[in-house]
Amino acid sequence: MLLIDCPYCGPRPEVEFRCGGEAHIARPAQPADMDDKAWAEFLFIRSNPKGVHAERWIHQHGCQRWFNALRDTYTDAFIETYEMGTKPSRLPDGRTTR
Amino acid sequence: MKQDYRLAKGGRIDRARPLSVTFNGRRLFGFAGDTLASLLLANGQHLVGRSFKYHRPRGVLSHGSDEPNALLAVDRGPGRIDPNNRASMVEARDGLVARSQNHWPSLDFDVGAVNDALAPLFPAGFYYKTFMWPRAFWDRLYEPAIRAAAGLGEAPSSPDPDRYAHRHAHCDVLIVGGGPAGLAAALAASATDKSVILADEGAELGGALLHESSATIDGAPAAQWLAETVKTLIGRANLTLLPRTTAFGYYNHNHVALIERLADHLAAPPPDLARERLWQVRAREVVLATGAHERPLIFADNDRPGIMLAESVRAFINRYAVAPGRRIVFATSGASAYSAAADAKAAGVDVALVDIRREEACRADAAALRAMGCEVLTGHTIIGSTGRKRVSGLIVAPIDGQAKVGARRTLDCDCVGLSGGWTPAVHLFSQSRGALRFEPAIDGFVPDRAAQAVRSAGASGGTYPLSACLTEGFAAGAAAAGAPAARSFAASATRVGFQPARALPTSRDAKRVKAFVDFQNDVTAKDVKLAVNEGFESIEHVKRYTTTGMATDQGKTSNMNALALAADALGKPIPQVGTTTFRPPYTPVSFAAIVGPSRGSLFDPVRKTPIYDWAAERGAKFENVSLWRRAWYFPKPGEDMHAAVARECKAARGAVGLFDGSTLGKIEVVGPDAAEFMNRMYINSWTKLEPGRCRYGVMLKEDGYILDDGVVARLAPDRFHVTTTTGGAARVLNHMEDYLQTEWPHLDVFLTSITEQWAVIAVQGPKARETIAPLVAGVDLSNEAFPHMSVRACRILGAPCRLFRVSFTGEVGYEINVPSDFGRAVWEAVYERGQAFGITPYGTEAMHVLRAERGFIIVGQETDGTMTPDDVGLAGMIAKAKPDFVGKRSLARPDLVAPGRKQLVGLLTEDPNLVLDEGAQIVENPAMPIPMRMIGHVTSSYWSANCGRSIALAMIADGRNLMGRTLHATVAAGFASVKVSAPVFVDPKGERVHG
Amino acid sequence: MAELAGSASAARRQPALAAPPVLWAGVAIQVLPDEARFSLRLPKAAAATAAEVAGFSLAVPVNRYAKNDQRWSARLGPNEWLLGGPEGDGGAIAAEIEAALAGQIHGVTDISHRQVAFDVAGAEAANILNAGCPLDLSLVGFPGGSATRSILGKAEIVLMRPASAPVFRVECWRSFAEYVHAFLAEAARDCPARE
Amino acid sequence: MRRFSFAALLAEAANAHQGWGRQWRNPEPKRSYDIVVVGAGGHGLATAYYLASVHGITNVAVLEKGWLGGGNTGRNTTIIRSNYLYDESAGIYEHAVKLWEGLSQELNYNVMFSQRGVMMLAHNQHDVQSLKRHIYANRLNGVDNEWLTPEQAKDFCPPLNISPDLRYPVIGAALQRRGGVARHDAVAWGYARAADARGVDIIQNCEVTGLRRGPNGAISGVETTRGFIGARRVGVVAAGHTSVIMSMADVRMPIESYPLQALVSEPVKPVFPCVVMSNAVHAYISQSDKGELVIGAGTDQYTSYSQQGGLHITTHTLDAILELFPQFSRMRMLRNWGGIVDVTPDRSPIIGKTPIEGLYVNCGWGTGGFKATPGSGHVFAHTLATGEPHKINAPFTLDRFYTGRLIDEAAAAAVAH
Ligand SMILES: Cc1cc2nc3c(=O)[nH]c(=O)nc-3n(C[C@H](O)[C@H](O)[C@H](O)COP(=O)(O)OP(=O)(O)OC[C@H]3O[C@@H](n4cnc5c(N)ncnc54)[C@H](O)[C@@H]3O)c2cc1C
Ligand SMILES: NC(=O)c1ccc[n+]([C@@H]2O[C@H](COP(=O)([O-])OP(=O)(O)OC[C@H]3O[C@@H](n4cnc5c(N)ncnc54)[C@H](O)[C@@H]3O)[C@@H](O)[C@H]2O)c1
Ligand SMILES: Cc1cc2nc3c(=O)[nH]c(=O)nc-3n(C[C@H](O)[C@H](O)[C@H](O)COP(=O)(O)O)c2cc1C
Ligand SMILES: [Zn+2]
Repeated sequence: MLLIDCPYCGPRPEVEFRCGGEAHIARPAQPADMDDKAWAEFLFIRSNPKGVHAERWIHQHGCQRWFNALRDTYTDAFIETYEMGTKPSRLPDGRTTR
Repeated sequence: MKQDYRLAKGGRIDRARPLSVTFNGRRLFGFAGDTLASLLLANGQHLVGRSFKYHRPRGVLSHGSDEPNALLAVDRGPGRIDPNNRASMVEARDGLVARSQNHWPSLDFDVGAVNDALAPLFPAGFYYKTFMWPRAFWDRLYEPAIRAAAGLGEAPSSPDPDRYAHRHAHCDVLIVGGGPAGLAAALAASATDKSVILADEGAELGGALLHESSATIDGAPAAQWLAETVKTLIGRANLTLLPRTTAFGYYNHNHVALIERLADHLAAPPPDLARERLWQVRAREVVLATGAHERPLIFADNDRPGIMLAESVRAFINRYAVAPGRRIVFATSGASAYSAAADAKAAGVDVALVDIRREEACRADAAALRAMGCEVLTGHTIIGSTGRKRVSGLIVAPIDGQAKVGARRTLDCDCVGLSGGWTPAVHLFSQSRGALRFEPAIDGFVPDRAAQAVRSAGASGGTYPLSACLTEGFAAGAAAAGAPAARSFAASATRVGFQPARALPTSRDAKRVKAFVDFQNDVTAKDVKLAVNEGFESIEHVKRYTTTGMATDQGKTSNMNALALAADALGKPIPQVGTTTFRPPYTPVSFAAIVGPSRGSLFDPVRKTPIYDWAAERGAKFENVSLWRRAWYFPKPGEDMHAAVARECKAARGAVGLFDGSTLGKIEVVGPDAAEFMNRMYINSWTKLEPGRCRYGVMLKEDGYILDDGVVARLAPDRFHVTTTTGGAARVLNHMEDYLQTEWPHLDVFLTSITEQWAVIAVQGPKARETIAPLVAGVDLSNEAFPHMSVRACRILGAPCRLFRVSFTGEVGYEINVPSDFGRAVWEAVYERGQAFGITPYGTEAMHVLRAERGFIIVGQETDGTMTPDDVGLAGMIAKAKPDFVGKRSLARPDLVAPGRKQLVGLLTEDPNLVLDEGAQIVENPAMPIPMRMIGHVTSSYWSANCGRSIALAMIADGRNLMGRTLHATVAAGFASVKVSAPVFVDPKGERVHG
Repeated sequence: MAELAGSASAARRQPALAAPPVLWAGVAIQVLPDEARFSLRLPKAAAATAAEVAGFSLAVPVNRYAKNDQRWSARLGPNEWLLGGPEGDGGAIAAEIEAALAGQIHGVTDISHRQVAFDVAGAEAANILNAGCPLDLSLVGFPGGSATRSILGKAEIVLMRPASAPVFRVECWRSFAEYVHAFLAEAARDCPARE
Repeated sequence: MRRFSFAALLAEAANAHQGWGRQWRNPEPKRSYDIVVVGAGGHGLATAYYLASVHGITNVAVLEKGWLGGGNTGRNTTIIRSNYLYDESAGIYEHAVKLWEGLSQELNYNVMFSQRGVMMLAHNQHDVQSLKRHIYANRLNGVDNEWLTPEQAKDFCPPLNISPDLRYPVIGAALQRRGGVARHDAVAWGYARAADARGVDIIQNCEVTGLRRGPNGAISGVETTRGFIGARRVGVVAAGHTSVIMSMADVRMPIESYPLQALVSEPVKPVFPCVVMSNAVHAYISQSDKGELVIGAGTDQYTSYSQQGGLHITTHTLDAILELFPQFSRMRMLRNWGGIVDVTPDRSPIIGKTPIEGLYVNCGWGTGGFKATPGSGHVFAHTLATGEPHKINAPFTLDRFYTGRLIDEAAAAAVAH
């Protein structure tokens, strides 16, 4: 069971959290303007890297706040957690956050 | 009371507390402090079981949790029988009943032993090569036979009366293992102000010191040091000592699972005592001091009862005061067995020792043992053993420098102690995903790079001298507690060092003898070789092909031997071969302990509404809907479900029905941007909805499919009372929070679940208004003042309520939202009032029928996660003017606008009395060959008492264009004709609801 | 009939759970009497500077609890407080909060009937809770004045420890009360001195 | 290839089993192949086998970063069934079951396919509706599946607890009698041996680290830890690692990789005659030929390539098992492990072309692809050999995520093992 450092509550056990998948996939401001391909990519395409991954978590059974995390999907070690709307202090390997 | 092999003195057993156990119906005696293994040996019972495949007689191999052979069923009374207990880990207690396993008809005479004779037919993986013809024989003959032969003990068959506890714990330092290294670590760590937990799987702390009779520590005998140390530790308030507790799993982020055995060792456990307790420890730092496992030597027939590990012989003698034989031959490739031999000799046993190594490598130890009067043969190999149900001799022969085997000689004995070296117990370290490194000096893998906050000490790190174990343990404990400190311990010298031994040189045909590697799974050296010959080169392949290391001991004593043999066969160095993966649990853990309290009535919460008891008192039948238990129907005496539901449905349309809608999800959406937020979440528009009015809303997932629906009331410009389906309550709130916090954090809106704040009492039917009118204060209930789809605050019985004029039946309807604690009182008052009109409580089944009669969908029944609003006929609700809402863009995806999508329709069976199965498939032409083209399926289907016939809703491809067409629905056997209709069966114009 | 309908005393609260206290040597578990409770929410910026409202301290860090006289507050998140007060004060509390926050963006929702509270007290209390709650409940990990949402077995709870004494207050949604109570009662069987 | 048979076994018994040759070679990679298959799991090996046996294409290499069969093929709970809802799914899974029925004979390797029946339990009205929908759809698709009352379910599986007092009583079940289990390792080994015998090179310890494209953009081969290997066509069959490999060619996938756990109990004498699955309480269980209860758990909630998950997932699985089978409470867990499953948004696989000429993918089997192994390999071989999908895999395009033509078995049933 992971130990997750909620930016508001500090380190807490994983069972208090829900994972929301890849982070920094902003909902397009004008969905209507997007073609089918771009929209499908927004809906379904995910980086799914083996290595550093930016992902969303909510402290569901805690402060109920969403936040972001960088986690290494191979070691499962968290590198950083940071508030929604902010950027990590360093970016995942070679990838820019969108 | 006679115990033939019990030594007259010594040991840690309590001779003042004699006890007896029953083994295979025979009463045997022992003392408190015995294990089942030591007790059986004290009584001369070496044969304790039959092996898995060849049914060979087997005895005790070890004194610890690495035991592969001595697996017994233990019977602790009704419901308390379990198989596969390691005799070495079962503490003896008075009245204990144990049985051997895997034999028929008896342990002594086992028919299955023919397998041993047929063994040439059963090499590793033989079953992959045969049993293929004739094909049909596999199911009927071969497989049943294979299955019957497999398996060890019998699974328990009755419910388990014991309770199992759980405990989450946190500590600064978790120490696993209470041998010298672990105890020293605890001394250091607990001397700080840090919180420390020490767990050891043994009944007593001390590890190897429990059978160390000759060593001294800081001048005192080891046993005395142990007693004093344990006393010191018990006095430390920041230290929790957990004996009988195995750390079995090392998970992410220093989450370590321990299993504590609380009751099995007690003759009469207190009734409330849990049998076992699962600890889940989150430790800042972990110190692993789990010791090392001794390896057996590999030679022909090395598995006879009486052949055991050398250190175990020592433990049986020193700790349990049991001489496992009258004449013991030790066979070793290393130094530690000399200590065992010396102790055995000192205990009065006749001892000889055979060392694989040449005299030069062991001269001093050999000399010392000879000086005690023991025969010591060096430079010898073991050719085999004699005896069947108990070893009677060890066949040895000299080997010269060229590994040439000389003349055989048989050393008579009734017990053999084997020592093929040691393997550090790196299981937990490896589970923590730490990297291992092969250390040639000890011919074993040792911890290398740690992946978590963990360190190893003592034998588990490959350090064997006692003084070093202590010193290292202390340093590890201190460092883990963040207070680096050193202390050196002056212990007497330990005999260490061994020469790696693989399959021993033999003058027999190695291809034809059975030299066991994995005792429990009957894997022999030649099986490993065969696997490699057949191209199974990865050690993981070798493991799976031969099943070595896959038995209940997970190869603790055998994996290193197996992989060394494989490396030899491959001609590769060991590090290149690597280990197999270490996985939890370290030793098997009962399902119940893992589950803990979540059994029976605590398996899942049962959510009940404030009206539940009222319904139960009236004999309602209930159904599970997510975690809720909802009233399903209210049978009157003599009524079946059909009759009850028909009556309830008629009452709701003919007079007035009363329904508990409390489980509906409810969310209060508050804030200046509430309407804007609602606009974005729902397909509808909310801007123009006036306070005091309600609207039915539909919500999509971003992929365009329906997520949920429900009536939403606007209480004030900045306040909405949203309802959701029962099952969707949490999902919808989560969905809303997600968008609110992550996409639109600038919107000032706050969401609060109020599902349980309000009980919901639905009063439906032509007499609904008259029923509630006398109870409602502060609201003009007239149609004009309070039309359909309105909401008002009011008081009922003094309780502040939110009164909704809504209907899920198509009749005049009200839903009283009353603060939950007043729910039952208001319900009873309404029921009371309604008596005059024949008020009838109805359950979820009638609710389903009533809404289906009006063609209202249920999310999750008409929809399945692939339906759009248009599919279910709700396209008209989509606010055309809104540029965006969640899911809108997806509705324009090619396939969501393509023709031929399934659409909601009604179905009327040709035979009005036939009620279709929900889930029935629809075809156009039942005469088509299989596979048939299915064009839809029935989503809802009921007997409608109000219509006097059956009705159904269905999703059918292009259904709205098929009105009036005859189609065919599957029934239990064949098809039934159905006619497509509009999905409304009662009040097609929807007038009744307006009253 | 209108009198009946409007009269304040016509119905009495019927609590979600009526269970006798569970008493063991190391722990006592009791259902607490009804109280008024509110969920208070403020926008992020306002939350950061909020001080006191209607006698409730808001100026506590996340996951802290404060009590003034009869009214207590637990800050469950950066902009969320659980407020509690005497059962009869519900109306007054709501009005006072609305008055105090008039003109300010806020959200107040009455959840008095949503919650059920238990008292878990005694030397073994933390251990009993730890049967199903994965938090560090030692005085270091969860000192007096702590409050947080968490879980107990399969139920969500709010856990508070008003002071350093081993007295915890557990709140849950009403339909989970039977489960939470049964879970705690089962866990409490671990109390008798062992062996 | 030395034929396996009882007679051969007898002969070898006399010969101390010295005469068995290798089951597959350990060849050095050639400079190039007609077709390179990435991933020597069951699907990849089956693909190679059918390329050789059906299409006569033998200049094929299967590249495996570890040991063959060491991915999900070697760590799954081996449930085989074909009673899926949608026509497309029923098509491919039933195709597989038909192949399973003759697989041991075809491969001359006993894969121990045991048609002991797969029973799915209904615990609430919604389950009943959903299972009946499956049963009816299956019937019209020629897939066997039948409805059982609780008593019939108990007859079929005597250990089942059908007491009405359960938290979620069993109110019925759907049974596919032709469903069952097989010996997972043997499937990989059998295909490997048969493919190898037909000339396919299976190259282990050879990790693909890059996808190389020619000047025209088409695939020209793969970079590996053992050097460049040329190929006109590359089929990626790498399950949990699909995204990693596809990203080497900048193809982004609708896939997330999750840990999925399973466990076995200590072996016991036969007590459990079939496979039981329950979506509502989230449990599935069978007993292996060796005697262990084989129990599948759920996925962890986060993506991971660690092949391990949290204890709470196991806990949740076992509490469901004990709810249905309380008598197993004192049984012990012997080993608990994890795999990496590649999950698509609609829980259906992707089998076919990619935007890159010559690059094909077979993935997204998620938590339930073992059962499809023969069928998947068979149709993917067709696709690789002809450049066009077989009609059975034609619907399973990558494109469907762009058009919305999903095959949503996830919506149809919560779990798809
Ligand atoms: C615990 C668990 C239980 C399951 N239970 C069932 C079940 O009961 N029934 C069922 O039908 N399915 C089940 N499944 C799913 C099933 O196991 C998989 O869908 C199926 O085995 C996938 O087979 P595969 O051949 O595609 O993948 P794999 O067997 O995973 O093979 C992929 C191979 O690709 C290799 N590879 C990856 N990257 C590279 C690279 N860069 N270079 C070279 N090689 C590479 C991997 O090492 C691996 O060997 C379960 C899965 C798990 C984990
Ligand atoms: N002479 C030799 O070659 C040789 C070799 C190995 C060990 N030894 C001796 O053995 C001793 C080693 O001391 P040590 O402290 O490292 O080990 P130890 O064997 O004395 O103690 C290890 C302890 O860990 C416990 N344990 C193991 N795994 C556990 C788990 N998963 N959970 C809970 N408890 C677990 C065991 O019950 C045991 O009590 C020394 O006395 C050393 O001299 C000697
Ligand atoms: C159907 C099945 C049955 C298994 N039975 C056993 C078993 O009896 N003993 C054992 O140790 N492992 C058993 N395993 C687990 C394997 O040892 C191993 O854990 C699994 O293949 C995953 O590999 P890994 O743990 O090496 O990563 C079994 C695995 C499967 C898929
Ligand atoms: Zn938090």
